[in-house]
Amino acid sequence: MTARHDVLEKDSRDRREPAATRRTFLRGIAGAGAAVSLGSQAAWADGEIGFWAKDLGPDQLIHMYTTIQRIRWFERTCADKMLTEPNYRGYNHFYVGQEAVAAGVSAALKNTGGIMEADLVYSTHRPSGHAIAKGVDVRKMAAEYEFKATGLNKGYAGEMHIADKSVGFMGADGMIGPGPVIATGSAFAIRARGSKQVVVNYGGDGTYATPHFHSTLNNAALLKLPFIYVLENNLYHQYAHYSYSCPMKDIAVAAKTYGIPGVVVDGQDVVQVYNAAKEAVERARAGEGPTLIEAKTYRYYNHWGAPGAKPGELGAFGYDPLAITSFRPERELRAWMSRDPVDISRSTLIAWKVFDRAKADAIEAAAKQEMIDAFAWADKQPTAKPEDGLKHVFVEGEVAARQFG
Amino acid sequence: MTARHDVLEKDSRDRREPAATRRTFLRGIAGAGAAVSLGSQAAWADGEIGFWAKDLGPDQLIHMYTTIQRIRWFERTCADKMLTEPNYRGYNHFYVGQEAVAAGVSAALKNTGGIMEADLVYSTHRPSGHAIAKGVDVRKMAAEYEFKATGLNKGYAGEMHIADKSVGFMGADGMIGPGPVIATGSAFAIRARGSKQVVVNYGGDGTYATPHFHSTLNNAALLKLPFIYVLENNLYHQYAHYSYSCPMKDIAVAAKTYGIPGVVVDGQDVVQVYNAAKEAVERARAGEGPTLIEAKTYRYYNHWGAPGAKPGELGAFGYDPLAITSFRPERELRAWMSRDPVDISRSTLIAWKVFDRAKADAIEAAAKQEMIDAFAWADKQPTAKPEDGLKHVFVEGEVAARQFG
Amino acid sequence: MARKSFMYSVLEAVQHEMRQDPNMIWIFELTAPVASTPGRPVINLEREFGRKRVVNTGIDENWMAGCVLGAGLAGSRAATYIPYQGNCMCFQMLQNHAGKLRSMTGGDAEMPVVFILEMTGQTPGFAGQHSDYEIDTYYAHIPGLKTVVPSNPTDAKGMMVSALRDRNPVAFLYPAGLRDLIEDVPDEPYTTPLDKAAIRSEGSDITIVGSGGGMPEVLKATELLKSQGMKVETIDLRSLKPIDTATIVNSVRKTKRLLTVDQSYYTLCPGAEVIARAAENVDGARFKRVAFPDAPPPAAPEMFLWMRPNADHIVAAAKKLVG
Amino acid sequence: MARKSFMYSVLEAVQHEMRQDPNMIWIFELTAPVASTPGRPVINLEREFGRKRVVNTGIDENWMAGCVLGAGLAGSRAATYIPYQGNCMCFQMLQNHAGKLRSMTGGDAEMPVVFILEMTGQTPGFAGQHSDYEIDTYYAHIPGLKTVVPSNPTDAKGMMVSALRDRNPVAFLYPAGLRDLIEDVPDEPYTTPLDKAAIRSEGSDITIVGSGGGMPEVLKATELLKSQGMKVETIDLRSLKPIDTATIVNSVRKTKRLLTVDQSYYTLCPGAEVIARAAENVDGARFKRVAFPDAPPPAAPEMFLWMRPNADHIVAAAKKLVG
Ligand SMILES: Cc1ncc(C[n+]2csc(CCOP(=O)(O)OP(=O)(O)O)c2C)c(N)n1
Ligand SMILES: Cc1ncc(C[n+]2csc(CCOP(=O)(O)OP(=O)(O)O)c2C)c(N)n1
Ligand SMILES: [Mg+2]
Ligand SMILES: [Mg+2]
Repeated sequence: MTARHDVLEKDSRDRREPAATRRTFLRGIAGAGAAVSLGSQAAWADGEIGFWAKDLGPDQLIHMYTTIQRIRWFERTCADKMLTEPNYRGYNHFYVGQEAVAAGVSAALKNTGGIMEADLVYSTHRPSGHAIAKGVDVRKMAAEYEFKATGLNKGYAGEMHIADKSVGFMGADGMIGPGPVIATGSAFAIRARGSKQVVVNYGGDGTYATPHFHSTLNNAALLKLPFIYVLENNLYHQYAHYSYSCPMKDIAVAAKTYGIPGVVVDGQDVVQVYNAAKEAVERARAGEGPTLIEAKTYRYYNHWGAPGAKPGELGAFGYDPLAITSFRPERELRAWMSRDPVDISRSTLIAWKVFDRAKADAIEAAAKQEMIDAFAWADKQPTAKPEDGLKHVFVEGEVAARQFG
Repeated sequence: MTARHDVLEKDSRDRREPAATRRTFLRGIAGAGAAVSLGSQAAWADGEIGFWAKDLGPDQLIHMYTTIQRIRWFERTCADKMLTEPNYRGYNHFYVGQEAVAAGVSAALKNTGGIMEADLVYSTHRPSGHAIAKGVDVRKMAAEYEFKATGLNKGYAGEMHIADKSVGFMGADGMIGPGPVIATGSAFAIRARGSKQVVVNYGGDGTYATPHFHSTLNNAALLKLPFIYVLENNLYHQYAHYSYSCPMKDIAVAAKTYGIPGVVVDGQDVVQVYNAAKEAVERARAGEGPTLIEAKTYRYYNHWGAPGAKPGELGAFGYDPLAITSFRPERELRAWMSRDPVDISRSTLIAWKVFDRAKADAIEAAAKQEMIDAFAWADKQPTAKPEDGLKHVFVEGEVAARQFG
Repeated sequence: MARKSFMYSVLEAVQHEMRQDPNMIWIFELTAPVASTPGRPVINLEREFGRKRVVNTGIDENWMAGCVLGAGLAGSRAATYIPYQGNCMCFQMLQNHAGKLRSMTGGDAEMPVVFILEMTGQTPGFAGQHSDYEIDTYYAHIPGLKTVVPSNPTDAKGMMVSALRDRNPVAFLYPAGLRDLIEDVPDEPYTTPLDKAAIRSEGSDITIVGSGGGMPEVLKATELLKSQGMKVETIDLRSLKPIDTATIVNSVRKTKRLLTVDQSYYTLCPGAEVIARAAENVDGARFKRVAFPDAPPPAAPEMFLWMRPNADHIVAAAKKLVG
Repeated sequence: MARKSFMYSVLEAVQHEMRQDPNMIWIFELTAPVASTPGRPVINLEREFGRKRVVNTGIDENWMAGCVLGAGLAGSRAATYIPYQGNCMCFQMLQNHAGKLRSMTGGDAEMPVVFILEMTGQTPGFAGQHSDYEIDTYYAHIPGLKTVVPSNPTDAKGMMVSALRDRNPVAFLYPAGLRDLIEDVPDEPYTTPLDKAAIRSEGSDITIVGSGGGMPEVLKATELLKSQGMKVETIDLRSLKPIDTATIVNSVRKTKRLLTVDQSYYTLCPGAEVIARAAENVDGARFKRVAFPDAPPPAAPEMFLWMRPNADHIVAAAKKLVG
């Protein structure tokens, strides 16, 4: 039940047997109130559920682990800067705790070739993990978070709107609702032009209650679009528990209305996520239509920024601003941290003898260093030129300054 | 399979046994492609499904029949005016064929006492039937359809926006989507103030695909609102079959997601509609939350106005404007006309010995005369004063004329 | 060259572009993409290009707009025809996404899409939601979205070709009240600029500025006034974003009298912007607006037709301003 | 009398009205209806009135707006606080329903409801959707909806009491950028008219008109200009629908110089309407606008702060106009 503070800290769970580890997860899921669809439970009982990800070689498995670590350390580096450097201007909706979702999904996608060839990913206001897993350059991301002229989006985006078409990362979108609708449009275009791409849309539990949720699934189902809705149910939207906006426990059951598969998956286990994504991608590429995947997961920080967090430590505790209707209990957070996606992927791969602890540590250390370097590089980049604010409104030219009268 | 042309025409089906008649309906339902939920079919098989509406006395049953006839003749009178009087300015989205839905629903409601006491009904772009069943004055309606200054809404509304708070008829709304959302707001207010009212929202099969459909049912379910969504599935929105916008056969199954009852009912049989409405109303009044009722029904005219219709004849045939993606087949219309709500209610009540044929004919004749008189009265009413267009923007005063510069 | 309606002209442009570009899609709802005109083949986009590229949907204009936006972002040109009842259902999609995504991504996002936004036919008797003419203002205030409102079939075709070839999102307002206008329109594709007003009449006494659905009455008034000896310079805005300031200002510098005509509600109608731009740039001019009152249009034709600006109103206002 | 923030002042008004009227409801989403200020009790509407009357919902601002509208139609007073991210999600509900239902029903429908529409805090770094200031224009163009935009806690409280007691629907724009303004506000309820501009400074050299989130910089510029000897008449619009034409026109008749200041995008900003009304009514005046360019606000503070009108810009523009 202790949080991992540092890569050098020795975690006793490394030595656990994978089977035992799996049992722990299952208990954890029950304990933390997350649910797994009956279908999967039955499959688990049979003992063969593709859990072993037989189609993935060691390199791919290690890549998934590396992705998780890179996301983790991009964010921890960012959090530490926010907590310790008063002049740091960046901010973040931290993804820490959910890394296995993005890592597992992207492992099932084609991440090169631009918008006409890559699989396309639509992200949310919580984009770092989705972007890194899709292959976005972390140095440019770090620079963008600091609004630098050489940032991924030249300082126009900040964290909330980063995009990089070249790897099929269609962008963060700060609005809750419209993103999935727009994503189905990309899927429509793909089906119309007959390319083999698929579109993944990430959305939180908060997206369930939006009117757009219905539009998205209904049209995707009617038109059999190559579309996958990865709903990351981290139990909260801002500070409201999802039971305030959703009458059922598993959001995935909404898929039934539309006659499409609705899958609940353990979002802390990258292999489980990969398996579900893989199946959905194959379905989509085969022209069989959309899938709704609900990943049960949790974020270790608060909705936005790093309030309640301490430099060098993982997670944010004790921040409970005035008058929040349903603030999460600390023990809920601690329970979820005991099923950490880093630990799970690490011990799984060690148990499978894909790598040993030394290699796992080395990957973590490299990821940490990469991110420290990325943020250092970002710091040194030039800031935006004020007048450039008149650019990029339209493809061509710039608009007139009007603030001077 | 012949259409009823006139009250005086002798309809052989009057002499049928009710049981035979019921069998005919069931065959009709199957033949015309409409569906009845498994639940109801099982109940029918058991032979006891509240079909006999034991809680209704003869007066109430006769009232339902009378309502059906009044709606029918309001509309037929209007259609004949549109077809024969070149200067007639009114128009209508005819409800003919669907009368049993509104008649059955309103029979389960309280229709007096204004917005603080009556049950409230939200209507659509197809309001005549809903309004008449709720108790709106037909003379004022007829005058409103002709934009008269003394019309129900002083000529501001025309057909598409008629409203009469005094009987709890909250109004037609020409937009597809928002109405049900607004209706849940009334239900929220009712729950908050603790009055015993319920809110009924009518919507077509076209409303299923709107994003508002999800908002409506989700919030009504979450907040356990005294709310009833009567979805009149007449198979088409404008000229598109509902299968173009809905992946399932019974829209009522959407209720499952929200954990509320979803009921499919034969919309041609006023008693069936009444029974379903009654149950939903009781549920809502008891604080047990919303119900979605899908009434399978059909309209005898085209979407709007009377194209394809002939004076004095029922229904519109052969109108197939250029390039309509899925125009309804004539035999579909004729099949539905063979299960006419007027005939069904009439033969049911005769079989039950609630009235005899002479009484049934007299009611029809009176309804017809009432409507002829109403439209004649409306014709003679004064037209609106141009300058009054600046009124009723706000509660107080009027806005400035701007068209003169 | 043949006589064509607004809709035929628009669909001819779309058909040509869709034949050139096998990836281009079209989403429709009520108005099947079909048009005919004597002597020319019937255009039926659904039949010609098939339901993978041309599809009707449920009643969800927000999805329609989002769909073409997403298609554009994914590299396919796309257009949708939103019926007038839904032209504000999709408002947020254009306001917060189409108009901002290029800027928010520092130029990464590209949206070669056209939103055809039908405005009501303003048919007397339809009332409120079904007779209003107001979205010109809402859409023209959005940055990053080109907003145009052609007023005749010839412009409609040329501007549709330009809009479809533009790499920016374009809101193409279609005043359905103009659906009966028929005129000779060239058969081959041609482009008409999306940022230039058209001077419909040259004169030195007064500048009259209108747009879209109001133009037929503006042109009628222009003829009436000219027949009475007034030298009228009449401008059809055509584009609301950007507005062609130079054409307006040059004209008002000459005439020193500016009358704007709108069927949009008075407060914040496009004419307000036209007057403001002229007033910022020309000293000593006089200004007047004719517009629909700040009231929803009532159903009764007596009220509605009295409220909607017409040629008589324009003539009288022009005389007041010049006299 | 105590020092109160904008939010405390607004909730004090709401609390008072909800105590008077046991039927009144309040719908919220992100911003729990809670406010505190030193020396006064914490206001918590949810706790005080219970979740039957005060409830948070899912992320569905269109439902929130529709809900209070339906409550109002059913005879219960109602208000909702729409967070800035959703202030155009509900646009159609206000534009096509709240604004038109009274007219469309010939006066049958009554909507004693208030939509509090948060506008962004315009925080540098948030970009596009999270830094824009634009809805003043969209909402002010709607007929049948009163649209107000208070610029300080005192007005906010008085106008909220008026809005809640009004039998018409009111769009109450709340520029969240003003959330740090704190001033002495009376404890007891009082009303402030919803249709009157406020003259913040009297003078004869120039009229400066601003509103809402722009007012602090307008007032700062006013002081700077006065300290340099210019006689500045400064007007805070407060109401955008209806606009208080008389106050504007009277002032411009006197000063013959009108400078408008907006944080809304230039094209069709409220200042355009103000200039048009003055220009229609006053001959020989000169006009100028300061506004946000027609561009979504970029994230980088360097760009954003350069683009947003501030006191320096206003001072320079005023000098150009008067000099
Ligand atoms: C339309 C809209 N309303 C409100 C917001 C404010 N908002 C930003 S993030 C958020 C919560 C989203 O929750 P969820 O979808 O569960 O994602 P998570 O933050 O948990 O990743 C809200 C309400 C918004 N961005 N857009
Ligand atoms: C938002 C919106 N989009 C489009 C329309 C145009 N329209 C009017 S009625 C209608 C069909 C409605 O079909 P349905 O709900 O099945 O009702 P029915 O006409 O069958 O009674 C449509 C599309 C509209 N009124 N509102
Ligand atoms: Mg969440
Ligand atoms: Mg229908």
